[in-house]
Amino acid sequence: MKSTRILAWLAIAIGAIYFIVPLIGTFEFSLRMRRGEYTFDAYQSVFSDIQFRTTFGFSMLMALFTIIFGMLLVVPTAYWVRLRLPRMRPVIEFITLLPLVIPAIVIVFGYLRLYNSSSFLPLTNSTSGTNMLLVFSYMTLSLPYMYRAVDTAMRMIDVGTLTEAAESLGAKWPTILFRCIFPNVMSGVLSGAFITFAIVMGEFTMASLLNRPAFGPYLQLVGANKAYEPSALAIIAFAITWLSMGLLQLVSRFQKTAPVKA
Amino acid sequence: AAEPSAELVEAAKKEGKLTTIALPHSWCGYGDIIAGFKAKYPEITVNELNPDAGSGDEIEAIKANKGNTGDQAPDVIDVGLSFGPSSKAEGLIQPYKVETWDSIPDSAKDADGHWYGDYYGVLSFVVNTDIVKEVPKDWADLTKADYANAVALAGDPRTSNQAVQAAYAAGLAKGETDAAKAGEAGLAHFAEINKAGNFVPVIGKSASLAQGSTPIVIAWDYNGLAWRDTLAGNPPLEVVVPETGVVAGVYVQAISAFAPHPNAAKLWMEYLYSDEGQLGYLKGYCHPIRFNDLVKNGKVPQEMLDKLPPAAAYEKAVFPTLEEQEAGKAAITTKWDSVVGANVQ
Amino acid sequence: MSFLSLSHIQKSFGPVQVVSDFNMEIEKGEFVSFLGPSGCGKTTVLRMIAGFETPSGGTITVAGKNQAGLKPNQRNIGMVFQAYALFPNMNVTDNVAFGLKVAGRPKEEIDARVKEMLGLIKLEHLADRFPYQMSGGQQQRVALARALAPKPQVLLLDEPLSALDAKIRVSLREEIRMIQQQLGITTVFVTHDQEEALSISDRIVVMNAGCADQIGAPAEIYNRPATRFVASFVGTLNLIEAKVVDPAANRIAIGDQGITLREPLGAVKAGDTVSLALRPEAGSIAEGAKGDTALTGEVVSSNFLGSVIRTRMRVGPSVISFDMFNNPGLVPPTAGETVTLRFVASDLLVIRD
Amino acid sequence: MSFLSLSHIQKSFGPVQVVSDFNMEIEKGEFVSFLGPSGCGKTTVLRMIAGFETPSGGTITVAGKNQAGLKPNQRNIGMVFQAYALFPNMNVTDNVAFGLKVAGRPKEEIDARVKEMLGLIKLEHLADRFPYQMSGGQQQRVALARALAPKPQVLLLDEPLSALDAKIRVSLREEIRMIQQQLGITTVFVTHDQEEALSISDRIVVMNAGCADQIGAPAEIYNRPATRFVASFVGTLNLIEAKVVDPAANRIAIGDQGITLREPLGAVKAGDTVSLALRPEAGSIAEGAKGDTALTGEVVSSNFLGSVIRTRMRVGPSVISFDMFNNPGLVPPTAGETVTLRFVASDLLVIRD
Amino acid sequence: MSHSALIDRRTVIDWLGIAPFMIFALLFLILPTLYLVTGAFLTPEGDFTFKNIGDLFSPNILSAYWISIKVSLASSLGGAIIGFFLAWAIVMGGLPRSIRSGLLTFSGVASNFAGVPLAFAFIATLGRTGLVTVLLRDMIGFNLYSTGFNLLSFFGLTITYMFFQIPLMVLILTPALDGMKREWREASEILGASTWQYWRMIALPILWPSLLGTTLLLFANAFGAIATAYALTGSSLNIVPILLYAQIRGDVLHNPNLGYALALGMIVITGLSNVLYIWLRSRAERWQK
Ligand SMILES: Nc1ncnc2c1ncn2[C@@H]1O[C@H](COP(=O)(O)OP(=O)(O)OP(=O)(O)O)[C@@H](O)[C@H]1O
Ligand SMILES: Nc1ncnc2c1ncn2[C@@H]1O[C@H](COP(=O)(O)OP(=O)(O)OP(=O)(O)O)[C@@H](O)[C@H]1O
Ligand SMILES: NCCCCNCCCN
Ligand SMILES: [Mg+2]
Ligand SMILES: [Mg+2]
Repeated sequence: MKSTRILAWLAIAIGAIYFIVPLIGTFEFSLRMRRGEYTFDAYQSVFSDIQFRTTFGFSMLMALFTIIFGMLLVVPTAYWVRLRLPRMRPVIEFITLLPLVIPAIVIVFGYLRLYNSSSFLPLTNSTSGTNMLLVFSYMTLSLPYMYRAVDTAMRMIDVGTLTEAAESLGAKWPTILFRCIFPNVMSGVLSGAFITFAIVMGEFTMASLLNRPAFGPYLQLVGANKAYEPSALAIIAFAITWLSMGLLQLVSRFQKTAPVKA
Repeated sequence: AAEPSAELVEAAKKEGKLTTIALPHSWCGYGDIIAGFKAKYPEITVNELNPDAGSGDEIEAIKANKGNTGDQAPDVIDVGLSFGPSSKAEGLIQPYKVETWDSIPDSAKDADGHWYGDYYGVLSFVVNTDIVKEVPKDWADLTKADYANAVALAGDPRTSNQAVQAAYAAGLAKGETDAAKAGEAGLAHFAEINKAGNFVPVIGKSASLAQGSTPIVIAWDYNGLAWRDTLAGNPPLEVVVPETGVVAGVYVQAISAFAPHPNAAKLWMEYLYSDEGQLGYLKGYCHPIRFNDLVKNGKVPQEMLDKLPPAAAYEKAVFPTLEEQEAGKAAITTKWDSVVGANVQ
Repeated sequence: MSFLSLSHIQKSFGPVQVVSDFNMEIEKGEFVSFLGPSGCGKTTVLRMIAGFETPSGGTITVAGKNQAGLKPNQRNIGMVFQAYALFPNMNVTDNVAFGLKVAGRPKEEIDARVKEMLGLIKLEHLADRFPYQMSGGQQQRVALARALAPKPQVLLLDEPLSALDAKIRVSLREEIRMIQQQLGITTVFVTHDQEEALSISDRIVVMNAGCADQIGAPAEIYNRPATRFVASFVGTLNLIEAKVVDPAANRIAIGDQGITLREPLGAVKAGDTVSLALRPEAGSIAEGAKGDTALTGEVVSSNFLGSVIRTRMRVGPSVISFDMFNNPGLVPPTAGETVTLRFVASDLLVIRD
Repeated sequence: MSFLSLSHIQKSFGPVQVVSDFNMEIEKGEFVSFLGPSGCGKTTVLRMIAGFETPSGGTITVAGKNQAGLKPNQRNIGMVFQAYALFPNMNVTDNVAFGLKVAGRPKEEIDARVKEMLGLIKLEHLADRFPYQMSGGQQQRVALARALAPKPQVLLLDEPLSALDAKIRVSLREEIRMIQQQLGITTVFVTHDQEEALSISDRIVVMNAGCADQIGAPAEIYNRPATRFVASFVGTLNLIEAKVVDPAANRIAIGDQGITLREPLGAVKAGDTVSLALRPEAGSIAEGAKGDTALTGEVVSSNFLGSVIRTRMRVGPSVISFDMFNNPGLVPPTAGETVTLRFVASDLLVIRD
Repeated sequence: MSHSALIDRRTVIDWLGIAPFMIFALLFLILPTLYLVTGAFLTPEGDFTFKNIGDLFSPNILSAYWISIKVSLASSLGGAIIGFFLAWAIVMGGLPRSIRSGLLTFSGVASNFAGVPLAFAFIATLGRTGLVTVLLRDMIGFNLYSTGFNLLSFFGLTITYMFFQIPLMVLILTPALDGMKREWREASEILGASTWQYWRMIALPILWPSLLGTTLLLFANAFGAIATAYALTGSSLNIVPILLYAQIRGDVLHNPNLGYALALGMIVITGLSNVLYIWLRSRAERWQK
């Protein structure tokens, strides 16, 4: 028992070193903007850049939409597949793997051809349409993680019996889905949301080719043209993302439910 | 110089928007040029697509946006020389001749006006003098033991024009005159740099210069100078044009065949090729294509010239023809992996 | 016409017929148990009543209304599951209120009803607990309250107690029965525990391989089993091999002990083998007893079961168990001893099938 | 010295003392049950014997060997878990063979032993099944075979039957007992089902809050419970309130019915209240019975439990249950009727503690 | 209502349930990608050809696939193994609860920390002038690079990829480990099994399907990763995504149709590995419902 715990601490320690040292390396460099001394100049420069705030805000908003719509798509699907169409699982799993290997640029070129201003669904005609397309693209990119996270959480509850219990009490499917299933796969929804959030905050190709003012392209631009700010930005983005996730988790904990395992 | 016609200005204003692509603000003074255009035509908004795109991206953006009049479709492009003729062949660009057409050297324009050069620069060594005390003067110096782990290109020779030209230049420095042979010789030279342990296969830019992982970056002189200004002495950079093998790279401007705002695009061209636009390039350390014409007419202020590397450096500059570029490129891209062998396992 | 009526119900899963021609009439307020071995189709019938499965044939009516085509959420039927199936994300109050909320009842009504229900199951003090914070027995009581809250016409319980400890099982079944009588709600209770079924039902349906073998009051089922299956499934039963000696005189022999039965033997001939049934509690030791209501044999073992001592005795080819109430002064027969068992003539049944 | 000995065993989890000064000597081949309510420490003691928990104090020896410091896999003990804990990735054969395989026995020996074990539990025909393909009872038999295969010195069973159906529970417990006797293996069996403990044990340890309240043979525990806790936990027990009338004469009154007890009342004075205990099976209806071995009262309810009919009767302030064997001719007393219960004087015990 | 009509209606409803997902996938994943599939069989002029597919079998491209597969395998196996240990530590290691939730949220962030910032972080740490390299050199006189270590290499790319592979593994595997029952371990122990035997004979076989599935996800994740590879190794490592982008986006090579053929090759390889996974899983899950 004792030796298990020592081994576990060891694993965590090694993991921590592996994960933290590169971040320290980045941080150290970000402090070197002024010659010969450590300063937070790079951070000041980042924070005073209006573009940083607007793009970060824009991407946060997009992430929020992506998480909401993604969950609305994925949770009912995973639920239905478990309940009624278990034989479709391998097919769905394969589909959700595709976004990992199909280059984002290929997908976005496809969008431009399919949904341009002269197509049957002219999404790029308006800003809001383009934003929608962007959200759809993010949903696509996050499918592999989202689906697995939710499906795993669903394995933990008896979906079939809960459904029947709710049905026998007179509930219709929206109630069943949103009041009885969703809250009980929160752990999966949450970890799917974490990953989605991180994906959206960093994504470059989609936003850039759809010409939306997102954080990914901004990061890229700063990375290509500045020396110290990119490191500061990386640290800031990392910290904010982690913080947001922490908040998300805290919020979900205040929600009075069984403890979520995440 | 001549002003654009009133009808064109009127038509462009009616379109109200111009979509550009791949124009980093720190590249060739584009930041100020765009600002100047906006100031002059406040009725036209400038929509800037991916400033960090490469020439290939620009071409693909045109193709992908056929039929799209949304904000994603570029009106004008600024691409490496070789992309001019190829896009014309593919029907991706449309002809237009600016008012100053005649003052553009014939060697740098398509006779029909589909594309024409806008600016050029020469390849240079951008050096972090904190780390490198003895600044290299020529291509041959790069194999010296002093420059262990120091030399980087500003791109992957398989994807970046800037990097291919670097190899080609190194070949010219060896005294080769035949383009294909120059390519091979350049490749051989980079193989030597690599064997000496000097080559760092990271893409060099201002951050890696500052951080020290690429103390010497081979890049267009105007980029080097812009980086020097941004870093402002932390660390200090020096931009050196090599003594031999000075290769000039010409970029060309063109209007998309599917431009949603063709008149705004034409107006943009007029602005770029006006004296004001051309001097904007020069402020960004680029040689505008009408440089000789401007100098001849005394339009270039002396303090602008003083900020450039010595004029002597440019006198030696070689402008590879398209055919020469093709020949050099073929040799370099196909054999880069095997000869330079940076595929460390 | 009865309140809940199942007529000619059939159900097949693919080629397999799981329920075949099931008929049953249940009166309003009645408590009916389905009793039968695992896999006999109890759950399937229940799920057809609830609307989770569609019958392959036959009609289900509730209060005269044909249920065909009605979805589970349109049937106004309460259900309690074996594994509780409480909503893990809701506390006790919210679980109980769920059915009322989805029906859009006003808040005051919901509050009052939930309070009433929690009073009924005596868990007012746990109103804010979440399922994972309660014992199995408490969870099952909440599940009961949840099912009852919307005042369903019919209450269905599918082995609600089988996940619980023996001790809690007994007290909860009594509680369920009490609440059911208090509310007068028509109830179908599925179990495979015969003592459970016997102790709380108005009537019992003994199921076997998709059919109702017998329907009747507990004592009827226990004392006059209609088939050999019912006899052996409900309670412990001694099956005794006997040889027919004289069919006309109802005379048989168990080993070498001749007995004249009360019941007619029916169409058998001398030399045939017949099976007789005798409950372990039907006999008692009586030295010297003789004749048609006594059997003598050698004790095989004597087993202490708490309130009862069960003795096994060999008579001819069969081993017969019989029970005696334990008392401290009692010396149970020991193995090898010869004892005589006396019983009432009518307790010895002839099993026909 | 005994085979398995627990002396002065203690166990605390943090500040909470869960087992305090537990002592027990178990002979070779004996079958001992730990019986007690949930949370009393049964599992904890068992896990200390197995080596999963380290005692906070005291000594455990097996065959004279102190077990301190031995890991579970060095103890040669077999264990059967409540939730079977079969390895889901192995079929029956592989599960049973596991202990032999990790011990590196030769293949032929393993094959032979597995075959023998499957014969013992009568599941030869399911040798290739995976756990999910078997019923609970079958799984538990495999778990038993798995535990027995490596011929452990001691067999530990932690509520092995509580997840099973009533019917299977009874047959499986008899099977376990038979196999245990056949192999002569020293066995500790944890349960909270008193009938289970009474029916299969050589001796029973009744545990209460971390201590052994009483250790003894089943009949001894049932008939002469050492404490009020043992009396009420083992079997059903009527607790009757009585008033002391004349302590010197052992005279008490239940309601208005005076009785002279056999047992001395001890240090009480007239007017005190005392508790008397009477088992439901100890009495029988006898109209007209009177005196010190009879009680008269009004019937509250009569409940059919199968072999037994349990009647509840009000006598003074208490309600007394008593059992009668069911038989078809019997007309159980109905509520409101007045009946008289006769019992043996020695069955009425005075509860002291 | 006839018997078969009932069945049919139910089947229709069953399929309707996943219709939104299928339509979404069709519109925003499959259809856009079809252009890629057809593009792989077209010349730049738009004529049908097998040349692009044929070109995939040139030594240069084959070696790119091979290196890609190797890097992906190495980083997915490395990520899987280390991620497994970390997940094990937080689930079964008896560590405080806060470590668990801390690592899990960190993993959420780190599993998508990629591209330029990640590459830069490693260069700033283990590059020739990186923090650790310099510290090792100055403090204990150890020259990391004289050992043959090179960050801009197969090995370097692998450890950099692991920065997002490990957290991904942790995130996905933790629930699977949560499902392991304590009794299985105790049953094996009391039957005489060592810890090693428990893991080899019971725990790993039970976890096998989850491990396999997650490793496949990691493989695909690495196989498609471009930004990090490009930012880290620039021109030095000839892997498929870089080559693909060079063909589609590059200033120099620029043959989008060959690029599409390269992407098609990646999809085929992923598809094959998925088939392999499904087959392995069905073997590993014989003991499941
Ligand atoms: N969806 C289904 N598909 C195929 N067969 C089924 C299905 N549901 C039940 N069965 C089969 O129908 C038979 C009856 O099942 P049912 O669940 O009604 O039995 P039960 O009497 O409730 O048993 P238990 O006491 O074990 O719960 C079983 O043989 C079962 O395997
Ligand atoms: N690891 C532990 N840490 C803290 N307390 C524990 C631990 N294990 C058991 N306990 C406590 O010790 C007491 C005895 O537990 P134990 O499991 O031995 O009871 P039991 O008699 O087996 O009960 P049951 O019949 O419910 O299985 C309980 O109050 C329990 O909460
Ligand atoms: N507009 C022509 C220059 C294109 C600039 N591309 C910069 C690419 C840097 N990776
Ligand atoms: Mg059932
Ligand atoms: Mg226990």
